[in-house]
Amino acid sequence: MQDVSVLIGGKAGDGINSAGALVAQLLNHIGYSVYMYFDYPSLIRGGHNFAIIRGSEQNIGTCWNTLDFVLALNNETLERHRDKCRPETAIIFNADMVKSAGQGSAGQGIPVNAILTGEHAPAIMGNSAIIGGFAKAAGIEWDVVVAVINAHIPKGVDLNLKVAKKAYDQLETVRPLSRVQNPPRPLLTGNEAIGLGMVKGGLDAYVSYPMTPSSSLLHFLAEHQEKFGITVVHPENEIAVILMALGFAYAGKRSAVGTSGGGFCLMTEGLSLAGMAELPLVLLVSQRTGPSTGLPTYTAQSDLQFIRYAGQGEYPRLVVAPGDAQESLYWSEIAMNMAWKFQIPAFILTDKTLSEGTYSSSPADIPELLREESPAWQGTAPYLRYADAPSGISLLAFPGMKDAVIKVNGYMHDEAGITTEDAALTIQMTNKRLRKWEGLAEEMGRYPGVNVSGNPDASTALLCWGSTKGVCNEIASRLGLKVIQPIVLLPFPAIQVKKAMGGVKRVIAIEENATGQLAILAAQHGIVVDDRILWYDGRPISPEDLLEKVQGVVV
Amino acid sequence: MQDVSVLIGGKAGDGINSAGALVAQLLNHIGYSVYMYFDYPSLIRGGHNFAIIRGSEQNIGTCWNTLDFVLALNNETLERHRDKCRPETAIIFNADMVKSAGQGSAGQGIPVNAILTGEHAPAIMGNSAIIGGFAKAAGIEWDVVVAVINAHIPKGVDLNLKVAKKAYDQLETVRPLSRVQNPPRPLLTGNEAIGLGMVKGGLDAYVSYPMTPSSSLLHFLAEHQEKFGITVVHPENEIAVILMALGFAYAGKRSAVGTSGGGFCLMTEGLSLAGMAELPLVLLVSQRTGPSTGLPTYTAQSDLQFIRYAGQGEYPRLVVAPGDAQESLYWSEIAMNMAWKFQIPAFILTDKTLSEGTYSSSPADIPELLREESPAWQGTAPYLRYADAPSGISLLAFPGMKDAVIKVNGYMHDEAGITTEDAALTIQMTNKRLRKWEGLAEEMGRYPGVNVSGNPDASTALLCWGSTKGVCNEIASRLGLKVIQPIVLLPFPAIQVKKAMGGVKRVIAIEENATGQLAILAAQHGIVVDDRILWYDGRPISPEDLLEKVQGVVV
Amino acid sequence: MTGRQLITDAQNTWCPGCGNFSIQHTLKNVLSEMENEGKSLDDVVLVSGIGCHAKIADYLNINTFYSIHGRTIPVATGIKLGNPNLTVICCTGDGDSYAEGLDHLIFAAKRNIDITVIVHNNRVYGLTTGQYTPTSPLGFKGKSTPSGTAEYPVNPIELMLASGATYVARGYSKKMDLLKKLVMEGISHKGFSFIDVLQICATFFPAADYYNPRVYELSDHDRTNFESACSKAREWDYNSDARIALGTFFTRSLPTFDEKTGRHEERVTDKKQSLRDVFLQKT
Amino acid sequence: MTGRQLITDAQNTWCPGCGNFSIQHTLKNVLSEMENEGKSLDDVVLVSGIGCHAKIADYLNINTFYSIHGRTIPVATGIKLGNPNLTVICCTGDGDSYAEGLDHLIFAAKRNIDITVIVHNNRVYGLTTGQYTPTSPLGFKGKSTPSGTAEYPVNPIELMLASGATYVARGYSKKMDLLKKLVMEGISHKGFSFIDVLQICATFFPAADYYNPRVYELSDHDRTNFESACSKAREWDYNSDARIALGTFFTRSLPTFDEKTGRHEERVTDKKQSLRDVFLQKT
Ligand SMILES: Cc1ncc(C[n+]2csc(CCOP(=O)(O)OP(=O)(O)O)c2C)c(N)n1
Ligand SMILES: Cc1ncc(C[n+]2csc(CCOP(=O)(O)OP(=O)(O)O)c2C)c(N)n1
Ligand code: SF4
Ligand code: SF4
Ligand SMILES: [Mg+2]
Ligand SMILES: [Mg+2]
Repeated sequence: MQDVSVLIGGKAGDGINSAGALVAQLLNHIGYSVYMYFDYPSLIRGGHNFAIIRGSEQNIGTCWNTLDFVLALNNETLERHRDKCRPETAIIFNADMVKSAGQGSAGQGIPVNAILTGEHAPAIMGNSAIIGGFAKAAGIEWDVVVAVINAHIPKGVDLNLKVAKKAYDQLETVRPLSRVQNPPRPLLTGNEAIGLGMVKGGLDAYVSYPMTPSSSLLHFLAEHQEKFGITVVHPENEIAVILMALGFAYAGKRSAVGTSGGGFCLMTEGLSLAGMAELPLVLLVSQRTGPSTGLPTYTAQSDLQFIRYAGQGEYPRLVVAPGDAQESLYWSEIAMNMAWKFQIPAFILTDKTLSEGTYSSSPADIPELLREESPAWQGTAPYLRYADAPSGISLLAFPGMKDAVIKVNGYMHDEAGITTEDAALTIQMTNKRLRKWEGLAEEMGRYPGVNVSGNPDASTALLCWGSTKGVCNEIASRLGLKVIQPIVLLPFPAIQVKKAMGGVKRVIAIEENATGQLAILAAQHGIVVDDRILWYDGRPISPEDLLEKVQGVVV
Repeated sequence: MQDVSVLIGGKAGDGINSAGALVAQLLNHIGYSVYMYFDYPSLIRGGHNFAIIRGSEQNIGTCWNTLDFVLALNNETLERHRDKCRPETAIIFNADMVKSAGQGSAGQGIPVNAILTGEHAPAIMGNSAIIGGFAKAAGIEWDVVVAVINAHIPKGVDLNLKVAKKAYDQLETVRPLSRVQNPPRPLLTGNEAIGLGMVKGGLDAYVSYPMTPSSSLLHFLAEHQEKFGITVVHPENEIAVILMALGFAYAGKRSAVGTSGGGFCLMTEGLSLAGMAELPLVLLVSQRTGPSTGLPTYTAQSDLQFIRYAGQGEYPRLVVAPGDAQESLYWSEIAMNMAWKFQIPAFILTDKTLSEGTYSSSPADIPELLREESPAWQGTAPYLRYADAPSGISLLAFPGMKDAVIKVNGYMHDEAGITTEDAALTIQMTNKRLRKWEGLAEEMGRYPGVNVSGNPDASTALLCWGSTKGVCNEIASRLGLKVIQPIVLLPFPAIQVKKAMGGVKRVIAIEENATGQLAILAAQHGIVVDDRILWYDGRPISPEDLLEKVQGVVV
Repeated sequence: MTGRQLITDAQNTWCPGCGNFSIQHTLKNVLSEMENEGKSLDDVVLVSGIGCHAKIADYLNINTFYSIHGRTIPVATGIKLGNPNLTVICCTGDGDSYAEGLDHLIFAAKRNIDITVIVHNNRVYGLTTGQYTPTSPLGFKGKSTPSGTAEYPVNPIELMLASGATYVARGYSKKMDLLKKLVMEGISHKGFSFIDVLQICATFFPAADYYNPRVYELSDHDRTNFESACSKAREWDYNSDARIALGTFFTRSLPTFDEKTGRHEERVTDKKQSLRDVFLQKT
Repeated sequence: MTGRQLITDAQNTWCPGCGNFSIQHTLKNVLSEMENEGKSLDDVVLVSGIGCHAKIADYLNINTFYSIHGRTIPVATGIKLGNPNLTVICCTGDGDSYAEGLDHLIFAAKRNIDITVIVHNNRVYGLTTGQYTPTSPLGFKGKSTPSGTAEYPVNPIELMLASGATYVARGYSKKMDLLKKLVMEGISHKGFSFIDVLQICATFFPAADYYNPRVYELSDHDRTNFESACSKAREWDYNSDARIALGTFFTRSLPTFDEKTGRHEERVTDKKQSLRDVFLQKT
């Protein structure tokens, strides 16, 4: 099976992320399924950034620590990643910055400055030389380079191509990649996929304050706001964010917010208001290493329990944790629809690995605009915003509708939305809100809320969530294990998970946190986790490490 | 056994709470153990306020719905509480507002206006007439009235006494109370007890933004700040509250904050900072009915899970939930000491019932000032704020100390407190912080973290927490059941609870929330709860209701 | 709906003599006048915070969003951006908008979002029983400051002028005709309107005897002149003894945030095609 | 400690050409000068928020509290109240203190707490890669506003004057002598000192070519005159083209919050007895 790993490294400011994305597109255009991981510290210039781009015949979501190609923009790249190189690793380097690829390495230098000077090209085009050189070293046809640069470097296509061609012509093909018979597919980061999914689900307004690793969704939606016909607002802070979003929802617009742990803290009071006032809202919470500011550009899965219970009082909520870009797109749309159908907050819970990782998706991912409606008021006055119903769901109306007096209220309130302190009404309205859990659980039962993969007959299962899907799948298939990945985390799909547990004797939870948060949640539903592999250095656990850990447990 | 219940009711603004406190003091001064519940809606004038004061030979913390005395400042009081009256209930009323006590009731009216006019006393002294009348009706000696008014109405003692005496002389003794042979004891609200406990534990600064039902602690500490030698600050909002408190802690001052659910939401980001920066802090969170603004002046126990996991990332914390004023005093001191010993946030979790309820305490409650210290730095430079240690606890130093460079940091950091993004250091420092759980659990094992009462041989136990202690104890002793009340909720004292479960076959959790939050927590530690009695109308569950519910479950 | 019953059946629980009655009465009159002039009250939304003032959301029979303490303004901003055809009015408290959520007030002014903010400025936290607020005078003795505050008050008029508010006025709950005029003006003003209303709190800050002899209505004042608005604003600093100007300090016409932001919705013809385009661009 | 090594070993990660280097250098010089004048640096605390600016907490070898985004000022306030003998300096960003935590800045000014706030005002969110901040000019194109902002900037100098700050100044990272003078003045000023520093962000807002020809140092300006401070403050509104005054706009002497609040500690002789008294009063 075809499988290739390319690392590109340099300093922050060298454009490693975009150069990596071009490498990913080259692999995409020769038919590979692609996954890219981007690693960077929290600084703007300098330091060390790198991306690992992996291409494979099958869908992937992780990178092994064995490299086929290293594209080194500086010496540090070679030094830092030498442990991932084998003798046959092809090293391509910027000859202005790196003297040699090191002893016994198959290295080829590109005289970037000379090329740029020759073409009168600006420094910013240096990476095109690297890309061109890589394409040649990997035996990728020049046509493919042309197609990729055309599609993905909007400015100065011709000059970029000239620069790339110079490097292409100077290098030799050392590790030719075979083409795979797939058409190129859209490559999406997790956050882009979430944005598309939200728009599919009817998004009207996105409100967000920048916070890594959620910011790229703000940037993506801001960039396309005119095309998508949405309003994007970046207000003074996260408190304003959630309350503006609730204002949009009240006005009849579908709104979503995005943040990470620290910003989410500031939203919890507004969240509880949404719970009491039964205002729909979608929240992207993209996890990073905590507590507090922690490692702002590194990953974690340590906010699940916080999100489960965030905000004072008790009220229903939906939490979905997709495992890759395709799932992000699919479940973000569902989150939008369920929030509005049940008039509840719905979370899309991701992490840095997923939000900023790049994945191959499938054109089939955008079939239709699917907007599910909450039942609407039919205009028969008096309108009762909180009319009780067996489902707990009241009819919706929005300001501007004739004769509707729409009163939403964060106090305990009666059916009309007027404040009450009455004991019996308190019970009635609390029950009304909490009854939505049931309908929601039933509704979610209709969706594939639990992924089951790997060996169906295995007696050992890896239990995982979110972005570790990719690495777990790969290790499971190597060891003949089953993988159970609940995507819906709340309401917890206990029945589906238990069904998936059929034949399983041993459950190993894999989580990127220090306390085993999914294991705790599963245990509460009677699913016993036998072992926990917990990883919390901010980096996604690598297949090698997971393999070793699983073998340590299983043997 | 002596047991008496007195209800006093009127409008907001009538001073029902302070009049109730005087009734409580009268009972206290004739030797009774006292409990007072105060019920009021969220408004300033008008509406209906009432207090129920119960006196008993034994320590109590709940009120039965059967009244011996009703002190009615208006008609509404009689109407609203008629169901709690028996034919023998003695009714004393303000004859200016109430025409008669109702058919067949033993009522005596007090001509309040006439008395005030006669004595040239201001309207504000009207309640002294009611108090005087009650004392007479209850056969309480005049001396006692004099002692209580002297001690508790600081202004205009003589005139108040004259007014009271007039009523005293006009009324007849209808239900004489026997004296109990106890000296009078200090009566404390839960919040006052917490304040005293904090000061015992070394409090230097209290920072708080008003929010019912925590505000009365702010008021109490502000009132006595000069006496206690503490600084009390009421800043612009709750975000400022927690960050100022962390500033105090950094400067070497013991600080605490107080709030309720909505305000606590705004503190969660600062809480996570405390977790990462290992800054000690004590937080009073007094629960009220949620979600959102909910019922601001009514009770609930619905924020336990939120507090357990609040703030992004994972870090240790202490949560104690005292059950009455004595426990509040005792555990608040411990919370202060543990926060500083382990350099962690420590929660005192109460609810409206406890915070604003009044209880008899014991003079033995204030034996000593007990300040436990975290190990202090000895001045050997270089100082490392986060020096690793088996216990996870680093030596403390404060700015101003010679040659200490004290760097606290909400980023992931090295031992010196300087930001790091290193993977291995991330694991090391995360482990350092999380290891404190162990020492904390061990340390808490030395305290009586679980109350066990009732019938030690019972096979059925009531599992409860916080302010329902009182009602559970009473019902258990009536039905011959055991009561298990964990006071320490985090780290959960599973061993102590399991020990208490010896011989118990059936566990009934009693909680004032809709989802059974303690039951969930207990179940996570292998303690199976068989039945849950959940009460969530904002009122403390009454003994009658609990009796009925427990009988419904047990039979 | 015409001739709508403007007051709900909810029981009113303000103290006797509370200035909130006057504000409610004023709003009721303004609303019926708007209705008489052909405006549909279906298009009006009132947003409130938490506090005594906020109970007005229960009492007025119009669309309301009874939000949380300090957050009136971002909610109102979201509503206005969500549907710019709505008339959005905020009833907020001094604790609400000068303490807990002051930043939102300043940003609303800076953005010139077309909403009208009425601050029920009783200079005290009413509902939580009388603590000082940012406009309480220096030395105010409330339950959290029993020996008096150590802080000067802020001057919200000055702050709003410095923040770029395009309509800035001060009313008084005992001058109802003027108050009505200001609220009408604020609502018709296209852009951010700010009205600080000196509202009597009968229970915790019964300041009528202080205000009555000092208040006067601005006249001969050029409300388009920023400098003189500033000096009028500074005449009384909410602390020291001085004449207290009522009326409109400043007004100015500028494009509004809601005009400039959003409304992309109306420009998109085929959302499905847009989605497909952006998606396929990633190939 | 005398002659302390003022820079830590932490690797500096600011971009080449970043104005933060100048601010750090300035602080370093100020600190050694203070030390030379006999002040113990053990009594100095620096508090920072989160952002590029905030990294200064790692770089300076003094007591630091590296806090969270927007919350520099309440932390500093707590430290100063906790130990009024400390000299407390805040290094904060424009995103930090003019957006996320603007309210704290205004309250610190209002209270006149004796801390010195240095705003690294690069008019952009540096660390999160270049979104607009409250001082970015109208129409600024950042990643969250690709077609330009729809908001006028705030003028922090004006806002601070309106909030009661008792020392208000503006520096520029390319005028280091002046900057040093302002920081020294700010620290010696008893009360709340505010210094807005126009800091060059080499990557996202390289405005030196704009600033250089426009900046001038205030002279002939009566810094005790509030009115003229206001008009100087308004000369440049962080948006339209104008001369940009640097230096001290305003200063005034008023009792500080830390003087007036707290220190009860020192007055209590027998805490145990106090406790017993209050407890027994409840009998
Ligand atoms: C986050 C939060 N903090 C505190 C409170 C408690 N609280 C309710 S109303 C109020 C003060 C209201 O003061 P103001 O806005 O001036 O309104 P007023 O009652 O004076 O009209 C406070 C502090 C709350 N509801 N939410
Ligand atoms: C609550 C919260 N929201 C958002 C962020 C993300 N964040 C980190 S730094 C920053 C902006 C910093 O801007 P500024 O204060 O101007 O500092 P600069 O980087 O420009 O020096 C943001 C939004 C955060 N850390 N915390
Ligand atoms: S407390 Fe004051 S503001 Fe509140 S209702 Fe009473 S008078 Fe009005
Ligand atoms: S991004 Fe700007 S502010 Fe941040 S380090 Fe670089 S130049 Fe300095
Ligand atoms: Mg008020
Ligand atoms: Mg900045």
